[in-house]
Amino acid sequence: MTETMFTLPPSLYVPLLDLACGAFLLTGMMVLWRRDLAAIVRLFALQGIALAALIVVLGVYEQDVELVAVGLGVGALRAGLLPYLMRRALIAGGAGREVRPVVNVATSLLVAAVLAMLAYAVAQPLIRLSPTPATQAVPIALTVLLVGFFVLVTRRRALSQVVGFLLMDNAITMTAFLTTSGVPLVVELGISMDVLLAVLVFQVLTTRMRAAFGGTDLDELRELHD
Amino acid sequence: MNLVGTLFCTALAICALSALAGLATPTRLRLPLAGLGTAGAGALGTAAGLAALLGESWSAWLPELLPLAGVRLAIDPLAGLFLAVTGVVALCAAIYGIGYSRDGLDGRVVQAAAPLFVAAMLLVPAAASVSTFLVAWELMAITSLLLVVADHRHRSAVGEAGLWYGVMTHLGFVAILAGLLAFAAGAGGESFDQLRQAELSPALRGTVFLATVVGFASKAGIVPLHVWLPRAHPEAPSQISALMSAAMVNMGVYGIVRVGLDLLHGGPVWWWMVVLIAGAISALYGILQAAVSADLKRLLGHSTTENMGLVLIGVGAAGLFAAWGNAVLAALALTAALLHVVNHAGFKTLLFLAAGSVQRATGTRDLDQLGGLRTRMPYTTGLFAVGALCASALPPGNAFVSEWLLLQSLIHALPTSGVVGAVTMPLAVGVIALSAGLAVATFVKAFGIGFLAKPRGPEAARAAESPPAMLGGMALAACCCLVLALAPTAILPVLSHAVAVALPGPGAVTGEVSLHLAGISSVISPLLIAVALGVAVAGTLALTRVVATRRVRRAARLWDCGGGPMSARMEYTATSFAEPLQRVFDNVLAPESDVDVTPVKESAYLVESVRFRAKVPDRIERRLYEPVLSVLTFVGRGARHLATGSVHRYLAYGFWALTGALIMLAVFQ
Amino acid sequence: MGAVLQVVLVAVGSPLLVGMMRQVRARLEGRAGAGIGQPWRDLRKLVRKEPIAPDGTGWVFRAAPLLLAGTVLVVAAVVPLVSTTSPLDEVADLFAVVALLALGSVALALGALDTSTAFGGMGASREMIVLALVEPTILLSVFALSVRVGTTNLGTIVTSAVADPLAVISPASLLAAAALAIVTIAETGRIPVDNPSTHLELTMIHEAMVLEYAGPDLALIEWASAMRLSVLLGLLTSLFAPWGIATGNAGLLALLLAAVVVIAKVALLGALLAAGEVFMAKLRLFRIPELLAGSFLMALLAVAASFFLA
Amino acid sequence: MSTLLILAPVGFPLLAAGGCAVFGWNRVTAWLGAAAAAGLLAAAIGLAVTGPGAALWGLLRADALSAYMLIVIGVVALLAMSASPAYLAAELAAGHTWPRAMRRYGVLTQAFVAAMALAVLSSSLGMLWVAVEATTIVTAFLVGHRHTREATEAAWKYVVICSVGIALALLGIVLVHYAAAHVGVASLDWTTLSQHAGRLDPGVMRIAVVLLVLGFGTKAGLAPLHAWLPDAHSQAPAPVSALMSGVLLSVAFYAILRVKVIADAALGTGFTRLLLVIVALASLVVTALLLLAQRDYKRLLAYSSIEHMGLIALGTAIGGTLALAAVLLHILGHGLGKSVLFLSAGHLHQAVGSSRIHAVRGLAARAPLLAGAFALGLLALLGLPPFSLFASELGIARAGFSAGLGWVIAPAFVLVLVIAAALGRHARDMLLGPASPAGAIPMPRSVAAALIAGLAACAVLGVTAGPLNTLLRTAAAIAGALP
Repeated sequence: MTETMFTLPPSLYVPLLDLACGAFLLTGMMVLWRRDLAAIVRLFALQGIALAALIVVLGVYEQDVELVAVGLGVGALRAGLLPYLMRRALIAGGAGREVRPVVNVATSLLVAAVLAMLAYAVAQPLIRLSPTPATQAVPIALTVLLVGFFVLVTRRRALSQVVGFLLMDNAITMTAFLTTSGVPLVVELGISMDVLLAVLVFQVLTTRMRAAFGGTDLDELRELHD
Repeated sequence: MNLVGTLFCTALAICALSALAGLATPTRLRLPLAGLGTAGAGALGTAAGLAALLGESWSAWLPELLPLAGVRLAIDPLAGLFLAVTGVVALCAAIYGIGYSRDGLDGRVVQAAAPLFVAAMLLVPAAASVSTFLVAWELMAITSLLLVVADHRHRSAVGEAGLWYGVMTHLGFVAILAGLLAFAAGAGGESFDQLRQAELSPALRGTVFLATVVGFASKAGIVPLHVWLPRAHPEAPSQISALMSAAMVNMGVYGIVRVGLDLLHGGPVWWWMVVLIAGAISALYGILQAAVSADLKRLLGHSTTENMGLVLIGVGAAGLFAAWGNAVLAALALTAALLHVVNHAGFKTLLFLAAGSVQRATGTRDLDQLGGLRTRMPYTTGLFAVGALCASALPPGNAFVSEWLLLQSLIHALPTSGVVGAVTMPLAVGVIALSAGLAVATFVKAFGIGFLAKPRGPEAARAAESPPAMLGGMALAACCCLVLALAPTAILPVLSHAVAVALPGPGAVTGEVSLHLAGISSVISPLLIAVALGVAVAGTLALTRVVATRRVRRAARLWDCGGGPMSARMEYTATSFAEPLQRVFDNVLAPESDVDVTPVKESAYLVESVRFRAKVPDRIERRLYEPVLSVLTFVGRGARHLATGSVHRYLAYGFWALTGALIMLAVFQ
Repeated sequence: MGAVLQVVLVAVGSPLLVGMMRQVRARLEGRAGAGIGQPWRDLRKLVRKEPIAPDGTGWVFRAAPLLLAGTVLVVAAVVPLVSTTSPLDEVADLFAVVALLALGSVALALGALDTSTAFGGMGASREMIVLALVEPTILLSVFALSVRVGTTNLGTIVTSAVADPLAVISPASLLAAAALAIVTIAETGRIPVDNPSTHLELTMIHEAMVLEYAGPDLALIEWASAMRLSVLLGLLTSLFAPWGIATGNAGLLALLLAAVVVIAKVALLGALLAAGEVFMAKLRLFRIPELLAGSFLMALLAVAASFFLA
Repeated sequence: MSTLLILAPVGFPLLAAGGCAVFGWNRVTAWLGAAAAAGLLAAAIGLAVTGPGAALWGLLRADALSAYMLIVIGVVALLAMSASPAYLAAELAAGHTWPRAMRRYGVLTQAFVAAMALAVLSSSLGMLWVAVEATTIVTAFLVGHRHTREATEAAWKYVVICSVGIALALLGIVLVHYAAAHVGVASLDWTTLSQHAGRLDPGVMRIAVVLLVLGFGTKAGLAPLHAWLPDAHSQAPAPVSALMSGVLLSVAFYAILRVKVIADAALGTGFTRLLLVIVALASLVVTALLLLAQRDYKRLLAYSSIEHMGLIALGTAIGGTLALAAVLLHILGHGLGKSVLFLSAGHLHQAVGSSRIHAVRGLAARAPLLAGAFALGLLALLGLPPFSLFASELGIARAGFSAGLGWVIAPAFVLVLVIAAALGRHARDMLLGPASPAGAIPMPRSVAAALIAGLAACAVLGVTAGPLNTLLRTAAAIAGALP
């Protein structure tokens, strides 16, 4: 069965891999830059596509049909279903903007640069363990993870936080595929289920929040304190 | 299981049953059942302790109890002494409690916790491993805490006292825990036998000693860890006050002797200097506070600090002498200290119980409102007088004997003790003397103002004598005091067995009627003093009978300077009695007074009313504890900014922690 | 034998000592004086009076004079005045003696408090403060004296002083003597601590306590106070000038001789004290602690001297 | 038999959840939860007796450690579920809930218990992660049960912070998998991993362990991502708070226990120890600071949970059979004590209508039983005998000093002292003093029984662990095993 697969020569594999990773990183960084929530959701969808493409490229290179299929599944979830759900939430609440983030955009981008350096430094042991083109892209995943966390810390709208969380999740998935072509299938399924459920929970809570607080500005959530 | 073991285990079992009775039986049965049970347990504990003092020892290993550690018990003569003391105090207090608890203290919690408290106090000296000791110690703390707050509905000071007590006792516990566990870790095992054989570095030994001394000193009410004592002991129900003040504080002394002298086999001079100086400061500070206190039970609480200070002077001196190689004097000093523990237990039980009777009869502990109880509560008055005599260390009281022994050991240390001793010993003697003198003044005040003269307040005028159970408990304690006062030679030989556990060697005090000391030619006979005094008084009485021809006493008015009959408001009060003393020591006590003058509306020069308030605050509390408390409050208020409710802030904690950890990982690869 | 002699001597002689001291004072002040026997005459008068029970007083009030006199009698029997041996050797301990005297003061203070008058309370309060402050001095002096002997037994201390007369003029001993002298003055209520003949409430201590006593009770107190004075003066002489005291199993003649010597010494000391009082004013109550602190310092120095200069 | 026993702990609650879903919340189904918990407990005891086993093609596996954790879940769930019917009845009476929400409560609590049981039974790190994340999702709606502003806010914070933490843990798992794959073990199975742990790449494992400890630590309520805990625990219905505080935290910590076995083999004991010590002390400091001037008694209890998780982390950092046995005993003791406290706090909240400390005065005079349960629970949590937390804290301290970690134990216990003082002060304010005129607070028999049973169990455990001793030692040996 393997011989029927289309083989990807390394000369093509590495640029494709790098392209997907670059797109992944760029979309992640763009989330920090854009303020329009709708645009942020779009960027997230694009990142999902980049992630799916990456997995497919890996799968094709390793001639692993299962991996290609997983890649398509991931794409469907992260570029299709999740953005769809978010867009629905967005429509329900009326489009909004990230008006005044806790840390402003310019600083955020500079912080992101620092985070990228940190991710690069931290990822060295991971690369050293098996220096392949795929693992060399791990710092990108870690950068996006940290950026996602940063979005969570600094963005005031509920939806932005959801996107931040999903950025982290994308980054983790990417790390998984870059390092070992993914975790065992049962676990991968479970993880995807959980992410989906988490987003649904977020959506329900956003609805309730809107009902209770009249908006989704997380700064309003200050009633429980010491 | 031998005699000691049987008695001890039966005592514990009876305590458990009494607690059960206190918890489960109806109110009417509860008091006699729990009270008599506790009394029985006290009697059995005494018997076990005495048997152990006479040489029979017992040990047990119960691995099934206390998960992860097991319980190890052993009773040697030293433990036996403290068992016996606790037992007697419990016996007196429990009998008294049957009568005393009838008014509002017959609740389930009090009646169930009291026997457990006694059981815990019996367990502490019997513990023979670090874990067992700590569990017994904490059981003692928690049961006593429950009892201290028993009366919380009526006085807001009770809750405050409970809080102070709880925190300070926990502080002490942490210190003991750290010390003993470091010891056990160094010794490679936690049973006391293993600790005895341990060979530790001097630094670790010093740390262990210092940590445990801090913990034990806090239980003994030693300055500056005494702040809880004058709050908790007075606010507890009186039989509990007696148990705490006469039995529980002893455990602090027991701990220092057990750890410092027995387990660590003594140590360098500086250890014992710490103990001695702490003891000296406590003795002076305690009695000064007592001397100016107008609250009867608070006064007794401060006096406990004083007496524990005296005991620690003895223990510290014993350690010093041992460090200097003078085994005979060391044994004498320790004998004096332990005898003082016993004596203090006797008279403090009596005094607290009597003070409880007064509180029950009058509803107040304020000496400024008391007086005139001599006619209304004759037995209580007589019993309190016995206690006060003993507490003021005058012959023929019992504390005189132990202080005499203590002074002998200090005085005769001088020729052998080098420069440190030459500086320390005279000061120690001065401290003991001054505290003895102030103790006399204090108890003259307590007895003279509280019981004699005329009632100063309406409550005191309505007082009535206590029920028989209470009188019985007090009388028992008074009998113990008298025996100790007149025949200390009866218990000194067995006491030397306890001393030998900590400082091996022959007994320091011998004699059947008079006390002969090893190596010192001083000698005294308390019995003879009493007899001589009795003969002299009888002789004088006979003489006056013979000489004075007119026998019938005529009632006469008091000398009122011709100004009309005297009223209670003209009497000297406890505050006025202590005022000169307060003036003499005002540098130490720093009394505060506050005068409010309200002028008449029309003129600023005409006074309508003057309000005067005077207070002697605890200076150590003010200087040492209040700053700490206010810092903590400030920090606590400020710390609220950690939890402002902002989800961004909360996430940022994690973000910084993650990046920080990652940076660390990147730097230290 | 010696003890009985001492008790008789003290019991009979003390009022005479007081009378003698008053006479010395009177003469120095240019008065004729009432004569040495006056205190005895006063006692006789008081004894014949009717006993009084002031309102609201009770057994404490009545027992106090008895206890006061009892303690002094015991002390008189055991301190070495005439002889260093006492049948009550187990009581003849310096601490015990001091404590017994304190017990007498306590009894009187309680008796005073029992009267419920302000005078009584005031006197008791002041007496107790003096007592408390005197205690350290006494015990430290005892310390200084006993260090060289190795015991606090009075007989032994005095015997060793007799055996080694030069030790008496050592710095330790002199300092201790000075300290004890001040203490004696304080304990016996003499000027400058207290004025035995005042009835001004601002100043009095002892007299305030006994204000409600009358008749035989008062007689007992006066007698006991006089005995206290002579016992303390006697003790002072025995400790620091023990010459002539009978040691060991002395015969009757030696005892009588010793009695004559002690009477002379005490009379001399009393006369000196009385003479001193003439030239001195009573201290303010709150200056007394300063005096006692001074004596404490001397006692402490005595102990230090006994160690460092030994 | 073994398979059935392993499936039962997950199956019983799921059946109960189904029952609630189908029949709604009524007088019979209200007790289904308690029955399921009892079944779970019985199965757990069965597992403890029969020894290790596996089911579902090795996806689920039970050893002594899992069995012990199942017992903890069973016991606390039993307490919480027996108090549930009365709690919900009172909520319904007060208009805070409605039948649909009650049905949802019934379903979700049972799903919650099932997820926890699944977490401790899963044989691999991945499954464990899935189960733990599932608990977050299920409990999110339980925290938001009341639909008020506060409840929604608490739920949001809970989900966001826990999801982030758990995501970090996921990255850690990915890295472990990477390291394992590199030595030819493409599996996340515990036993396989620990067999090969010695060969895992230390550089990768270090990052992985940091992420796993931070991540699972979040869910376990350890600093620095602890802040969700006071909000969530104070807003959730009392029985859910009891479950969350009493077992959910421990179940999350169970993951750290499992990870530590592998980490110690791969990195030596020093690394994880340092990490856990820092986290533990940070948690204790946070608790001490925030309890000093605390104003809300439910948050007070929540912070106390952070404290205890800190102590548990400290014990785990020490390692060794004694410390780990103490940690396990502490988990059970804390579960019992904390559920008693949350149940009584819930009852108090229903009676008083406020969770402010100053709203409660003179409780001991007003409601002796409730105040007694509250006070004894607090004493238990302060680590006083006869309650089992004394024995476990003592064990931790003993092991710490023996391991040369006295310099950590001593400051930790000073912090515990500060915490005790703060708790004592608040307890004094609430419990002591004259009775307020508001009158007595009636207590349903089922709640009273749950409170007394919990306290009694905690006390008995402190006196003697009895048959649990062997299980504790075996489980501790598994958690402290070095290959």
